Amino acid sequence: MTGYLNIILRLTIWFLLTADLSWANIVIGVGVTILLPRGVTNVGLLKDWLRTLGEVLVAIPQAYKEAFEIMLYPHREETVVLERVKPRRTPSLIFLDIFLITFTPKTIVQRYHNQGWYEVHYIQRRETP
Amino acid sequence: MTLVLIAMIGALLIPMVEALQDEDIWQRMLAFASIATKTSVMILVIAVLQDDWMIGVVGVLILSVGNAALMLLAHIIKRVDDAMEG
Amino acid sequence: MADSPIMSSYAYAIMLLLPLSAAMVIFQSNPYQALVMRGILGAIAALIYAMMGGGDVALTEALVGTMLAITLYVVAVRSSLVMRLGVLEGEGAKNNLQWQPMLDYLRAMLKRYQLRLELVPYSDTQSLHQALAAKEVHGVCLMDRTGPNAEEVAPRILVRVRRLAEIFATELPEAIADAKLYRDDALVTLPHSPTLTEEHS
Amino acid sequence: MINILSYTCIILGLVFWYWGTWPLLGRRSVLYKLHGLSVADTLGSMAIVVGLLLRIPHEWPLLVLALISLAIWNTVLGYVLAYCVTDDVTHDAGQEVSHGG
Repeated sequence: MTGYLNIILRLTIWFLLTADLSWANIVIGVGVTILLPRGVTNVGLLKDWLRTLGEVLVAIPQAYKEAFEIMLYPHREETVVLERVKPRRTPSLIFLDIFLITFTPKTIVQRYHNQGWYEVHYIQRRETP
Repeated sequence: MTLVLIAMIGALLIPMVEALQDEDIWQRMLAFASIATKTSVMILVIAVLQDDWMIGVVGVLILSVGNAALMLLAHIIKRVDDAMEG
Repeated sequence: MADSPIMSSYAYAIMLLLPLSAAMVIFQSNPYQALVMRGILGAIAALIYAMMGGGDVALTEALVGTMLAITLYVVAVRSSLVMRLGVLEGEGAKNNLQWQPMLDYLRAMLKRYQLRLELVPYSDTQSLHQALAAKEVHGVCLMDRTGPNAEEVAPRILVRVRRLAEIFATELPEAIADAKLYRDDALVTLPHSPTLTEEHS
Repeated sequence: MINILSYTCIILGLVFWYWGTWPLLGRRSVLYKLHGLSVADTLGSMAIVVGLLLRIPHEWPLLVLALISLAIWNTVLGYVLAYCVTDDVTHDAGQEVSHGG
């Protein structure tokens, strides 16, 4: 599954970069994509993948919403919170999770513990009640 | 569009001043990261302004591969800091 | 390009940033800070080249001048600016009052010269001397017992690099450690280290 | 119409840039500044690129690539910088814990 995603990602970058759908360009792109080395990755669940990719799309407007929130109301408090990783996560899904958390402006993942915890750095308007 | 570019130069000055005044290396790394992104976006804006799409391709390429050195530098500085402190 | 509309006022404003960032690179004494500044300089240079219409130059500056150069420099700086000090492993060598203050003092002193201290443990005095002779380490630290009392030790540092010996001779107080220059050919006696012939006994 | 929309996006991006970069000059912690940079460099730059995309729709492949690389690189860079700045200290039991899910 991730192997296919890898190839699709590379092909997307190639076609977006060259913006050329001629026959020769397609052959070059597919050839380079297959020839480039790729690491061995675990197979994740298709359902988890689709849901996480959907969350990425949702995250973009949410990120803008949070940006407006912290612009309108100053957030001055900083806290560090430990969050549990959802079960059955492959490394690439964990990467996507970290990406999602860090993408929104109020939260940044500081560190990932191997026992299944994220260390998330929050900014807040005031002390936690 | 020229006004936009002038405003961007003003925004670029802020991390430059920060890199000048702050002695802490991590604050300077932040300024570097900010400058790297800002210059690439400015290259894109200039490409649209001049209607020269070759420059636009250069801007996209710099944007997509240019930050690798920054990450390597961050990791090595962290290792060296740890070694200095013992 | 000189009379084209792009060479208007803001172009000069951006170009002023280039000598500014170049001066920032030059006046850094810490090599890592200078590398960060080099990155800033590279980013601004790429912006100016692209603004002047030289897309290929800008791409080369960003990829080679910034990315590759910083990578190579960081590897070179990290592997060269280090002093490897051979020490004895085990409790006997480290379990005394002078060990930690001496290390702290050495680290602080070397940090002023942008050097970092790396400790290389060896099992006994024999292999320590062999490592110094084989140039595996830049210096060794020996713990000499001054008397039967176990608490009383006199740390003795032998370095094989002359510049390091000069730094140690001028900045390291005798109370912390006694520093000497070590030479392979023991026949050459240095004026300021009269005891080095004893090291081969 | 498209022009107005494009200018709105670019000006919004510029406002983000200034707002997020301004805390750099202050004396806050690196992580706090990183939140501001996340607003400025990721979201502001993305807004600017979207504004450019509205002006020249025929160059969409490259600009979409620019959007993707902006989002991914800046986010990963934020994580790497946050990782490198904080020390690896084990937190004590007094830390508040929330079970995300």
